[in-house]
Amino acid sequence: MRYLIRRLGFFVLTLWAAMTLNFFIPRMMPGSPEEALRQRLSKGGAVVTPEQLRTVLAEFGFDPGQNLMLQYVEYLRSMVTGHWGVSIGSSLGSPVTTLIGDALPWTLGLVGISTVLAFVLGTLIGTVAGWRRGGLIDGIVPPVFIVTSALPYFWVALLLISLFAIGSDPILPNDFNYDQGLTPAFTGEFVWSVIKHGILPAATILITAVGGWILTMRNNMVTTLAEDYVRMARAKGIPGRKIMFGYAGRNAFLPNLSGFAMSLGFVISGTILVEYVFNYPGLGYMFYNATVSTDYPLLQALFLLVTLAVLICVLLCDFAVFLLDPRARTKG
Amino acid sequence: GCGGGDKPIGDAASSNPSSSAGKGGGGTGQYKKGGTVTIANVGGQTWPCQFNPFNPAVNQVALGFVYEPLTFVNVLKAGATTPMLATGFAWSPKKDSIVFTIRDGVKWSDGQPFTADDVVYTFTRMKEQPALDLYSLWTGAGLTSVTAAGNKVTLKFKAAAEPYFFNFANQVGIVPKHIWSTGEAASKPATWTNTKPIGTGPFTVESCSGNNISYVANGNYWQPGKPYVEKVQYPAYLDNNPANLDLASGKAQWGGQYIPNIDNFYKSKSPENNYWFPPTANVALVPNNDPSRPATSKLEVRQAIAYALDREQISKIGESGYQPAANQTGVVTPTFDKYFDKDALTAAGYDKPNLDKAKQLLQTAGYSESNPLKLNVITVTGYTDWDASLAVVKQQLAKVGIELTVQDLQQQSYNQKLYTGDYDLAYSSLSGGPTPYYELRQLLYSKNTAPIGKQANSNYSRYQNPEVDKLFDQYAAADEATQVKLIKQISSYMIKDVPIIPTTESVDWYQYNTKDLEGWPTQDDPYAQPAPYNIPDVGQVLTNLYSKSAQK
Amino acid sequence: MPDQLLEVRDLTVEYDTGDRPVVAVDRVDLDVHAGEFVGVVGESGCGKSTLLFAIAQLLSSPAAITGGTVRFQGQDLVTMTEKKLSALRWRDFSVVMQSAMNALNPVKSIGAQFRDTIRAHDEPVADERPAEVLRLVGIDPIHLNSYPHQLSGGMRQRAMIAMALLFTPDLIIMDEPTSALDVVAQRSLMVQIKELQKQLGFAVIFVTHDMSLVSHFSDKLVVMYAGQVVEFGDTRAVFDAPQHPYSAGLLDAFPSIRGPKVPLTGIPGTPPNLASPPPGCRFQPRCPKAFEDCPKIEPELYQVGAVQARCLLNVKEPVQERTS
Amino acid sequence: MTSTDVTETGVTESAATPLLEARELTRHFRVGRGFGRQMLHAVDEVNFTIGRQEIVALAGESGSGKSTIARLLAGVYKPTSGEILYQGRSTSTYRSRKDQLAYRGDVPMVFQDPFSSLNPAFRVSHGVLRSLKLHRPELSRAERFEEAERVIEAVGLSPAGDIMNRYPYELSGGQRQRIGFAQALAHKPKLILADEPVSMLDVSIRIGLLNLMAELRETQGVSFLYITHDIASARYVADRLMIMYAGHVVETGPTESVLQNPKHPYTDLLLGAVPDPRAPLSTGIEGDTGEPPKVIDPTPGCRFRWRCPLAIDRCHSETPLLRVLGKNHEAACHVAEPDAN
Amino acid sequence: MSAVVAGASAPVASATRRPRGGLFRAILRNRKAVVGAVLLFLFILLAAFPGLFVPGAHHDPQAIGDLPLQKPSGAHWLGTTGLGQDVYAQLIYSTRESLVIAVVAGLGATILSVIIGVSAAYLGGFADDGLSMLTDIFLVLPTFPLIIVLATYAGKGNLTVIIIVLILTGWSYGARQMRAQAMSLRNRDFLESARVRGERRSYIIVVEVLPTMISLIVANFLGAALYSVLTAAGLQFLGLGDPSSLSWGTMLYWAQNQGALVNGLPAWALSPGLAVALLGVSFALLNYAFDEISNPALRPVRRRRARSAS
Ligand SMILES: Nc1ncnc2c1ncn2[C@@H]1O[C@H](COP(=O)(O)OP(=O)(O)OP(=O)(O)O)[C@@H](O)[C@H]1O
Ligand SMILES: Nc1ncnc2c1ncn2[C@@H]1O[C@H](COP(=O)(O)OP(=O)(O)OP(=O)(O)O)[C@@H](O)[C@H]1O
Ligand SMILES: [Mg+2]
Ligand SMILES: [Mg+2]
Repeated sequence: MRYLIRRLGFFVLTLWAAMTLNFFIPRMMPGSPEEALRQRLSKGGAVVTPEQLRTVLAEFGFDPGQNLMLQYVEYLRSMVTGHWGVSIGSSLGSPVTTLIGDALPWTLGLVGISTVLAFVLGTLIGTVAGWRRGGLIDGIVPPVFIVTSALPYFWVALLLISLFAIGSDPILPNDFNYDQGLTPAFTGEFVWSVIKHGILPAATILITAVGGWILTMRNNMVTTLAEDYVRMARAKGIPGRKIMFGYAGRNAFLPNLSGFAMSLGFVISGTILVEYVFNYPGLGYMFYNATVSTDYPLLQALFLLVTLAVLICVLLCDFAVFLLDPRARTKG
Repeated sequence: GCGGGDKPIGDAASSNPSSSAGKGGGGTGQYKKGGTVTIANVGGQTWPCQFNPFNPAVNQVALGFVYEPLTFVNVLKAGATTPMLATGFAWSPKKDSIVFTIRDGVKWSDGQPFTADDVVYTFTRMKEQPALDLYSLWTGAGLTSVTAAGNKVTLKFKAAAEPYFFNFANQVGIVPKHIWSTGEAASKPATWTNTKPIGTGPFTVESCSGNNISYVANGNYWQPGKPYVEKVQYPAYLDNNPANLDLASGKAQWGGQYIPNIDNFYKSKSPENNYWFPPTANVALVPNNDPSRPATSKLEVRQAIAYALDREQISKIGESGYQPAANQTGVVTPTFDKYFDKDALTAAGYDKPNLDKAKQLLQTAGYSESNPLKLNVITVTGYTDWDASLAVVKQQLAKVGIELTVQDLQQQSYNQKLYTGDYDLAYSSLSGGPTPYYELRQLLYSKNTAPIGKQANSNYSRYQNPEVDKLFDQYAAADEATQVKLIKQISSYMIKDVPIIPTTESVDWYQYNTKDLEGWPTQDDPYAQPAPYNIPDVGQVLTNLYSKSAQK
Repeated sequence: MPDQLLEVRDLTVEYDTGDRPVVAVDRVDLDVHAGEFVGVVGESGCGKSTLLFAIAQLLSSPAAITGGTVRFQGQDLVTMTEKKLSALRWRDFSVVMQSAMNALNPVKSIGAQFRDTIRAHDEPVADERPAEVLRLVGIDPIHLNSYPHQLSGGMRQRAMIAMALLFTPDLIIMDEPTSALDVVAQRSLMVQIKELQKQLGFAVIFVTHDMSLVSHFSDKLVVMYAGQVVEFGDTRAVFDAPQHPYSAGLLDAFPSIRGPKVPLTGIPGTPPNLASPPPGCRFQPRCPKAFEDCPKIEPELYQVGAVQARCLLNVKEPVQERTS
Repeated sequence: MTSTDVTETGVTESAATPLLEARELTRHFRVGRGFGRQMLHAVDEVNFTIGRQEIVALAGESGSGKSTIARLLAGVYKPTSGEILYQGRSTSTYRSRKDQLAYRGDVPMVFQDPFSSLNPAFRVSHGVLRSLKLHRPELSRAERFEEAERVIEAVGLSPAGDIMNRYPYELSGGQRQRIGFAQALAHKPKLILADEPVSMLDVSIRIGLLNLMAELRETQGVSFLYITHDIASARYVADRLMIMYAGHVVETGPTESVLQNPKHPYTDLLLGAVPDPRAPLSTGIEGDTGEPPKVIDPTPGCRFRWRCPLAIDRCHSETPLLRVLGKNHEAACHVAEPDAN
Repeated sequence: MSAVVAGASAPVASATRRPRGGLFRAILRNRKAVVGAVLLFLFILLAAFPGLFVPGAHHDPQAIGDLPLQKPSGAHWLGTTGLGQDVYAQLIYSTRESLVIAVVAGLGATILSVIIGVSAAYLGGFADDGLSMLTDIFLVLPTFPLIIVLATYAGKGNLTVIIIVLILTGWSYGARQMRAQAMSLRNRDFLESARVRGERRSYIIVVEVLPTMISLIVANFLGAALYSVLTAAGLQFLGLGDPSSLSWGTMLYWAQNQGALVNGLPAWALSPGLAVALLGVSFALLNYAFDEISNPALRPVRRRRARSAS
């Protein structure tokens, strides 16, 4: 119970800190939505005065003249109540919830799946490598994945593009989430298109993320295998596979689980770059765009969402550890 | 047939919308219908699927396609007009009131008839909802009333308002009263999303997703037989590279893209790939004329820079020749040749670089080799061509002993500095208009400036000269010949005071593919600004395009 | 069933450390008869645990058996396949580890660990067997649902011993099962082990560094020093008349709480590094009775009366080559 | 349990003030945070003295509070209540750093684990030199080195010059433990607190260190508080023996007296459990599993009563105090009989 | 990324064991460490003397040439940029800034981790609660978005800003580890010994504690440097750095901007990324090797035939 309250306190505090940072940082810095908008308008040849722009922005719910503290309080309230307002950036006027709602499934589908996949795969490979200490896999795994875990996301993306998606008739598309001509529907053509467009970004995330998991899992595994209870399990004649997963693997996995949640922040950073390189219209791309166009409402909502996602994941992993590890259960 | 304009301003050469392709005839059913055009123009975002013509972020996909203006004004032909929803217009002698004759027989795409009431409603809403009045017609231009009488609509102004014609006749899309007077459209017109737009334009929105907007020909369109192409695809591009690739491969036929190494990357890929970059405004070194800046407020320094520049070289190396060299008069050529005073330019010696003169001027200003002039120029991060141009400028200025430091800034920081006057030199460009008046007024009119520290509207150089202001003031009510004279007079101040130092001319980035489609605007037939991001010009192009395969 | 339960010959174990291998167990011979209690004593790092793991085939890299045989019930465990070993393990011999905290899987309940063991063998086992063996060692079977960390140290050790008794094996190998316990608890556990052994008749190999601990419990005593067996014989015989100076020194290092207070000397110096053992007799640098031959000749195990000792002072008759 | 007459009866017998005296020394630890806060009574109202040039052994089972007493004396923990009198003066009156340093110089500590009591990042001389610098600031740098060599040799490590410059991992456990003694010796201490200084060492080396302690007492005149759970080694070196159980001192007296004639049933149990190859196997308390109690928020009564074969009703309600039961021999037990003589 | 690699840090007991003069030898004996160290040394050399590695004609890597977008050739080993600059020269001259970012940001973040982690462990109580909470908050805050926001609005996107931002966002992971280790050290006997000796608290922290944490601190620095290299390159790649600066990330930004890949110039598009990757790899290898050195259990083993001779 006490444990629960502590975690909840942490949750709320972190959220508040994130929201506060997110509110003040953009406002402390030069540049404003008016200028961003003004810049964009001049491309179409229109000359719009700053006053007029303020009028337009005010109509969309952004009033820069207001007292900062009032804005802050207003902001906190609307964030919590889910009134996230409308975009004042390049999607001027679109409700932030709609924008996010459109992008979210793509990010969840692409990034969510490939991140979890990377984690699961990495953990499995790491388990096997650690188990077969000194074997063929273990000989290859550490050096190879030290290298992949140090590769920049965007570089892997570029490499994949230049290998598979360059030329007049590329093997795989390197851009967008599905072919532009298609209308979203549950047709074979559409699904195939979505998959084709997802392969390269997903591969990028997999390649760069899986290494870290393999290495940590392998190392945890090696440490765990030296534990007496693994030797004991062998002494008891328990079959190898069962020891590998049930005894060594499970115990080596526990510290990884909390690591997974904590590293989600890193994963999200990779996402932004991957979505940017592949022009994948997900949350990461949207985040970049919102930043560049000073889109406060969108930026704030995205930041909140991302923080929330990480926090919820941390809580879930805490909970999982709680379930899997009886020691944690009694400690709480 | 469609009548011509009553009193076109400027060169009235073309007044019939369908004759603009220059292929003669009244245009009725001239071409068979069919074909699709795909536009490649990077928006940097997925489509929000809104078509509110008053929302400046989305009006590029609404105006010209679905919504039309009263009159089309062609920037490339010095403001030649083409009647659209108004068959004609007439100014009062003092040019403080204008009467539009509203076209008969036009139907909204939902079948309702279009009337003068719709026009009055559109302008009245802009008064009631200032957020809709993007061009400040009621507050800035001095519009006082909009009334209808039969098929005549009268706009009354406080003072002569001819310079605003471009805005209210050309840039305002007319919306249907029967839609916009109910529901959310009525209560929150500025933010209304308008996902299924009803307009008079050649196309209607068939479907829209984040990835693509698909337009189909409007069956009720008032220009008989038009549009010839049946479909327009407008995919969302988040980045230049895929858009450029699609253009090169012919997957998209109409581009508004900056393509590096275009001949190699685009043109060489197919003989049917074409481009044309018509100049419309100046790219310039903007010196800060404010006395608080010791160097750039000195005339000699500004002159020295102007003399030191070899604009042809800047154009060739910095802009790969895509953007032609500009001249010190500030009049964009060849687009506005009529207003260009070549003799004055030559007389002042600005027609070619003059390093000796520049050095001499610098000496007069008190600079020498031991005390070299050090200047800082701000530019925007990511504008590669500007960086290249400035690298050339830097080399050229170094030859006369000016040390130039280039400072790349994020867009926002750049704007902040530019608007508030926190710079020595800025590399900058502004948008033009149907005559040089529009750009020069932005650059030089004292009402467009502000004290250092306050945001200026457009006169960032802080140039203030009552005589120049007077010339601008006379322009509005003047007749055409006087207007030409006035602009030449104004450009003489450009030569004399060097408030701005134009380097190259900014252009419309425009690529077109002629494999299946014809009717494109070209250098020989510049019937509209050709890049797809120009509104409402995009409508002109779309009504002129036709598919070759459909003609068989 | 032959009387000779376990026969270890020339068992050698090396740790691969990168440069020079550490010979942690050096040509060790050991015999255990059914129902016998064999104590193995020696200082920390002399290779006791390594020996046990080598016998039970539980070594993992970098350690490996590089020579010798381990015959259990007539079969050589060293060359046996992992599969056949699995069948033997726990059913015929089981192992109790030094620290029960680490030897019990912390994330599984005691009951689950019993179940895992039962499932790994196709031995018919009654459902109440786990409860039965727990009761045997004096733990309430209610703790089948407990996790290791919920038990006290003594209880964990007992649970381990209960687990080792699951299939009533012939041999239980114990690696310092009481060293983490308090003296009182230690004694109580020792008494219990001894009682169970009497009751159930299994043989025990009991490793400890505390010589006095096994004095009352073991039938045979093996004294190890630096990877080698230095003295072997009946416990009482070794205690009464130690033949190796090291055993003698060890006995001398124990103060007593009864009897006259005598000044003790202990053994000066420190045990050798197994990666580079001293030449000749390994105890020679610390030996109070060393003479000039000691650094030159490597002694073997010599029969001295009732015991065998690895000391050149005893060179009377070399130990007979035993046939297996 | 607030009476103070124990102190009077306990101490007044020695005429001179003892070197160190603990009065009603108590230390509680908070366990758990927030709502579930409980008090663990690690040491409860303990009284004892340590004389000059005396070795006092403190024995008892794990968790009975032995180390806590050592830490209280060393000033690592502050007492929850009670006081420590050093040469008649309460340590709580030390205000200045000088006073505190002086006390720390007089009462150093030797730690249980020779593997973690030396900083692995420094040469083994580091601790000795620092001690000298802190407690004998009058020495010059060279003198400090000389002095360090001297004490290192004094604990039987030679050549000192070589040993000094090694890193801890280059020494064996016994050598490290000697360095620990050298550190304590460096500043001419009066009392060394030795917390299980030999328990981590092999039997063959142990005796050497015990002998060293005895020798230091003889030659340098230092007193020892020797903490151990090995009664046999306590008998080997100590003059006096204190037995602790669950935070209480349950029996104290001259070593031989306690061993020959234990008064407290716990002492009895403890002695019975000590393995001794030279003696026949004794019988302990039948069915005792040796589980030590945790002393969390205790109620009054004898803390041994759950395991005690002799427990009577009174043991459950009243905490027994130390009573004099023989010559200098005290025990805290309601049922223990005084000596006949 | 870095977090994951650094996560495999050694248990305290072995981490604090410092072989005398042996660290260097230990590195020499570890193949991963050797590869990592050689790579790093090479980069340091490039950063210190870029001129030595560039043919004379291209000593000014920013010089605009008249042959833009050239494919690799004898004159331009890796081709030219959209402004005709020599890609190879840019690549070499960019080493300095990338390395400086890695080292300075890595150092800064490590110092901050040490200060916060160790003081949290040492001060205990409320200070610990507060600092730990702060650490946890920074740990779960999605830092990269935060960096983007910071870097975008902090104006010029210059080096100092990027480094400060990297430090501010990069310390939390290390601080957590430092705190954990300092906590485990807190009651080690040698510290208690120092306390009993009468040392002051500050002396204990600085002189007794920090040296024993060296191995963790080094590992942390390597991890933080790796993180900084990758993050800085990512930022610059997004155009949030100073685009006129010479660094690999900026090169990538220009390559992307001018369509290097679609223009058939993979050498330009990929080589700066490869450089970033190699620098990252050198840090990662060293970091991992460091783990192996301080935790021998992780070292690779030859799998010997268990029953070879019998
Ligand atoms: N992984 C290893 N690598 C190298 N040497 C090792 C390894 N493990 C153990 N050794 C060495 O093998 C020898 C025997 O170790 P073992 O654990 O068998 O000793 P032990 O007698 O059981 O000691 P203890 O009483 O401390 O348990 C020791 O000298 C030790 O240094
Ligand atoms: N810092 C502390 N915080 C909380 N509890 C403590 C602390 N130090 C000691 N204790 C508790 O106080 C009791 C006495 O501990 P102490 O270390 O004094 O026992 P000990 O007699 O030295 O045991 P051992 O023989 O195992 O060393 C134990 O229950 C212990 O858990
Ligand atoms: Mg062992
Ligand atoms: Mg203790």
